[in-house]
Amino acid sequence: MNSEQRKDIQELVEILAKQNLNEIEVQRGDVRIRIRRESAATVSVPSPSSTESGQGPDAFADSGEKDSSRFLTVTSPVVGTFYRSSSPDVESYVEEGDLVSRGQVLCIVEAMKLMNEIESEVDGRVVKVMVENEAGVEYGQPLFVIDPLP
Amino acid sequence: MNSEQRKDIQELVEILAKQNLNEIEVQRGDVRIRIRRESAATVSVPSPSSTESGQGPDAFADSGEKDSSRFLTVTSPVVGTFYRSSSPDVESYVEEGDLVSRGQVLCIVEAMKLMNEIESEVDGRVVKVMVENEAGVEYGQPLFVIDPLP
Amino acid sequence: MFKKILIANRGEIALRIIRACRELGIKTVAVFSEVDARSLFVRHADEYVCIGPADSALSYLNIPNVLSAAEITGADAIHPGYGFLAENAHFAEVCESIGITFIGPTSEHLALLGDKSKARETMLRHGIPVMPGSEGELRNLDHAVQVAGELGYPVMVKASAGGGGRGLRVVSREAELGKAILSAQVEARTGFDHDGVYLEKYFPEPRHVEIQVLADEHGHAVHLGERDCSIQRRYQKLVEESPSPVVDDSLRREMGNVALKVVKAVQYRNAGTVEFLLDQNRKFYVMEVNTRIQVEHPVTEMVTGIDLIKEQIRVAAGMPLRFRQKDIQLHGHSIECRINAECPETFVPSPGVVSRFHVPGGAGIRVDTALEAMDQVHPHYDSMIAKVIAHGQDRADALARAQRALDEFTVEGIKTTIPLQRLILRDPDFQKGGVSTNFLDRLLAGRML
Amino acid sequence: MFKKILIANRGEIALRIIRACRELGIKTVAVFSEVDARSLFVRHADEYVCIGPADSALSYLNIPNVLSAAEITGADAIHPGYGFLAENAHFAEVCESIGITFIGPTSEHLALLGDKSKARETMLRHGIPVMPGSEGELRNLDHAVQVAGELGYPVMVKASAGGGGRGLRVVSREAELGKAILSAQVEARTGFDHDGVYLEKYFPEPRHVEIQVLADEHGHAVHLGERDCSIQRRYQKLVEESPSPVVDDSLRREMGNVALKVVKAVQYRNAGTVEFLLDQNRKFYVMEVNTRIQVEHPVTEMVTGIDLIKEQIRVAAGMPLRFRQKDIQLHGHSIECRINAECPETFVPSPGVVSRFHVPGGAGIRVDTALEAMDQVHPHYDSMIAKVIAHGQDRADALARAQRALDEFTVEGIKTTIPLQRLILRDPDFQKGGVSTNFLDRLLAGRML
Repeated sequence: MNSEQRKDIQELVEILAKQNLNEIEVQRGDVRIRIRRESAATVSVPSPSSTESGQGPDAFADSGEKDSSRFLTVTSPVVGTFYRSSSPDVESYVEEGDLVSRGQVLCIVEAMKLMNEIESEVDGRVVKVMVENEAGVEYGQPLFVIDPLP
Repeated sequence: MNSEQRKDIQELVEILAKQNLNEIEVQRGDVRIRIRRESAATVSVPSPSSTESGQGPDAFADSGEKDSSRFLTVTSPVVGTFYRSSSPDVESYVEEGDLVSRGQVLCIVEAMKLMNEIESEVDGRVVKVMVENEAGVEYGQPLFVIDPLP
Repeated sequence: MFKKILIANRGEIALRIIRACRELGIKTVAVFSEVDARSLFVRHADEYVCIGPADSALSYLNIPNVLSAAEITGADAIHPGYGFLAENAHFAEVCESIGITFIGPTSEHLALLGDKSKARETMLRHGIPVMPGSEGELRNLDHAVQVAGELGYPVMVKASAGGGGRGLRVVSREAELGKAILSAQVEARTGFDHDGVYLEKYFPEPRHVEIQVLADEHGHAVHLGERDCSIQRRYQKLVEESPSPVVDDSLRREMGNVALKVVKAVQYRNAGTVEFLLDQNRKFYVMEVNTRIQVEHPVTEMVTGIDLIKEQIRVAAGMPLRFRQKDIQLHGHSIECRINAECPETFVPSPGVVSRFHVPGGAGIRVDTALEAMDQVHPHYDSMIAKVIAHGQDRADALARAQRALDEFTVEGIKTTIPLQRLILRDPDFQKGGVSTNFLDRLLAGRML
Repeated sequence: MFKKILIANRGEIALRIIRACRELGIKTVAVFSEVDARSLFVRHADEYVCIGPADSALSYLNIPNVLSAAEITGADAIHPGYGFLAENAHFAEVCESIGITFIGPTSEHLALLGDKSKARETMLRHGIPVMPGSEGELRNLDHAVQVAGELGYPVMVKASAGGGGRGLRVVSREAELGKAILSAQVEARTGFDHDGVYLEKYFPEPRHVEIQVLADEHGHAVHLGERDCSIQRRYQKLVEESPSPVVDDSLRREMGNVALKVVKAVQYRNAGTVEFLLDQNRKFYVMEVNTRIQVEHPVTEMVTGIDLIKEQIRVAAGMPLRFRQKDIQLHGHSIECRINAECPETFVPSPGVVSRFHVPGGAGIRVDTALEAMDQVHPHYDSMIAKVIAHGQDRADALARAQRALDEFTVEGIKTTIPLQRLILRDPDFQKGGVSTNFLDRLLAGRML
């Protein structure tokens, strides 16, 4: 969904709420948007509008979910600094394409001098490393995409 | 969504509200808009909220249009006081059920001591008198419903 | 006190007046055109009467319909706001004749002060400094040379019927005077069908500074300090502030005294504004007297703590002013930014449906608007949709708050002048405070929004 | 001055602090829980970091995550707002130890003043009038009889571990004392598993009046007048005003001096509030000292013109106060109404989607809120969604404006306490100004909304 469509939906939701409608459907070419609610109380979809400051709170909410059902996203359980290796002069714990086993350390997230080792919860293959080494990560931020072994 | 479509939606919402409909769908080329609401009672086309003073801007918007296409509504061209007769001790110009002819005086709207005679624009039958004698009327307020002769 | 006031206006000023009435416990009647039926100002009134179609000549300027609306609702006073019927002496006169109080000065005041040359004569007679210039139109070149010599060059040749800069010439030497008069006459004859011209002293970097006055029927009058309205585009004010960054206590006292002299000269009453041109040498001249509440009145309210609309109503009801000059103190600094529904680059009006409307709030911010999300901005009326008014401990503080508020203000669906206002507030010369009425034209000439 | 401040809070106070930072030219970092990702306070910050799930124990109270967020964004100070970590001495201590400025008093102040009995001892030692009562828990009946005799009847038996009215008995004669202590002990043991009780003097019609203080690190301190917070329901304030309708200049000076004595006694710094019980004979006693900015701080800002959040930030950055006691003047009157997302009759929280949200505006009205239309009110957090703050020339004027603003305030989709606030503001006893903390309970007992 691109930002234009998101804006359209936001607008339609506002119209729906304000005019007390139950359904709006708009079709233009091959894009069709339909919004429906049962009763006034149940509307939601407040998408974050204004932020011009780049990477918004939702930026990574979408990103890991390309065709989600199969892949597993490893997210950060804490706020801190992301390290791909235990110290600058050694190799990364994992690279894209590596096979990992359940319990294997994928990275470290350092928070207040505390080194939190993040382990894989499954056996699988690292499809993507989502964060640059030494970048700050927030709670729930996707760190790795893993393709679990069947 | 461009401003034209936004305007279209706004207009459709107004029609929906005004005509007390539940659904409208419009298709032109590859643009299709559909709006829907469950019940007529909850339409919010800003009915004059706070006001407890009764007769609001929308109050008479609905009233004359029961099965509108056939009937003709005579509205007030000025703001003033509605009189059904030329003076308190004479008969009303017209009663419900009367046949009137084009140019016949239906009532007087007095504004700033000026007596504005309101005439029928058609030959027809007075179906309904919409306003009490001596009531204040605003611009555009329906005064009579006339059933024109074929 | 009045029982019910009809507001003969629309938009933010109508809502402003309705709010003041509510706070005073007075009932309100809104009058509205067909396209305004759903506006906030209508919904917040106790009663409302449709007075005509969108075209304001047939609705908001329709005197019989406005007065009939007062009659059928039993209103005992009419507040005209600004614009529309606010300075219409005939309207005020009819109100007076049918026993409805016009909240403003008398019809005589409107007639006298609305006639520029009569007003000028009156002020001259009372020793009030008016704009230096010829008395009436120029009779011939000799007359022009004599007057210009008295005024001192540079002078301005102005067409009596002119406006918006047309029929206007600046002359810096006697030798150029004859040619300038001829060409101004040609332009005036073509544009306005009347070739009378007059002379006025030319000020290269003028400031527009005005003094707010309040007067009752009992002979009391006060001034409430000044507003600096030097940020203008084609005589339309965009940013106003109080106090002025170039007016100190002694100049304020001097200008205030002149303003009160004007009040006394014509026995003015209710709220009014004496507009001055202030030159670079701190000399000032009365340009005109505005006989109504002004768009920019909130900045005065913010620094004085006095509600000007409520005082207008009290004075119109015959009550004496509740304060004297010594009670009036200015606290802090206030700035108002007018937000217009216009393209900020071309100034072309931008009517339409406002799909999103989120106004700023918090400490030191007041927003006067009658708009809400999903409302329509109509092409029939003035394009001003909101006023953002900031108050702070000093000018820098007020400016910072105004900037913060403009950054928070979200309007979608139509274009607004918010980006231009941001540009003005961030301009270093404006921030220093030393700008003249030429500022905005220069900024616009060089800007990149 | 700080370059970047992290705001360890959410909702209206987070937005309040972000606005102050913007106006001071300081960058901001918002931290937020997953359900707050789309809130206004997050969108208005320069940077934002998710610190946990909805449960505040795992997010807004999660000290490692809050501090890590400061570390990865390079914030040099943290503003805790009110609630959450604002009075957590451990949090302040960790901030100090890692070189991040905690915007508030020192961790020692938080520890000392957060411990009621230690704070009481300190104040007694400095001759500050505290609530009359037993020193510590009662040892036996003889002890109780002796203390009660000294205090004078009626007295209150209070459970040390009690709260919200439980474990509390009013005793008007010595003969009833033993029985009351026993029954309070039983209730306390059942409810709180600790049966220690103490005695306090009983005041039948107390008022809650508090003094705002500001102190810098350079030994300067001022008080900013009082706030009257007598309109409470179960110790939760609902309406606050400044000045108090029952405090005159001389009482204000007396209470202010006591508040400054508290500041001096503990060498307090930053913003703080000394809460007093004021009895019917104009005698007052310190109840406690609040070591943070308070919800009701805006009424003080409105009457003093001083931005308390900005002053907190300046003082925390080591700057000296820019004013002395003589510079502090109260102008007009201000009233704050807290709007909670609660049923106004049962006080049951009412979370949900706010389908319509139109805040009041215009002259004399300030609204502090971080909510906008289509936002969700979450059940996980405090139910306060907005504060309506009115300012006027006098109390009647401020009340009229507050009433008008409440009438304009439109919230749909959830229930709010707006109808209750309207009821309070229209109550004749409240309007007269002479009510105690019992007022609201009596009003609720007899009301029909």
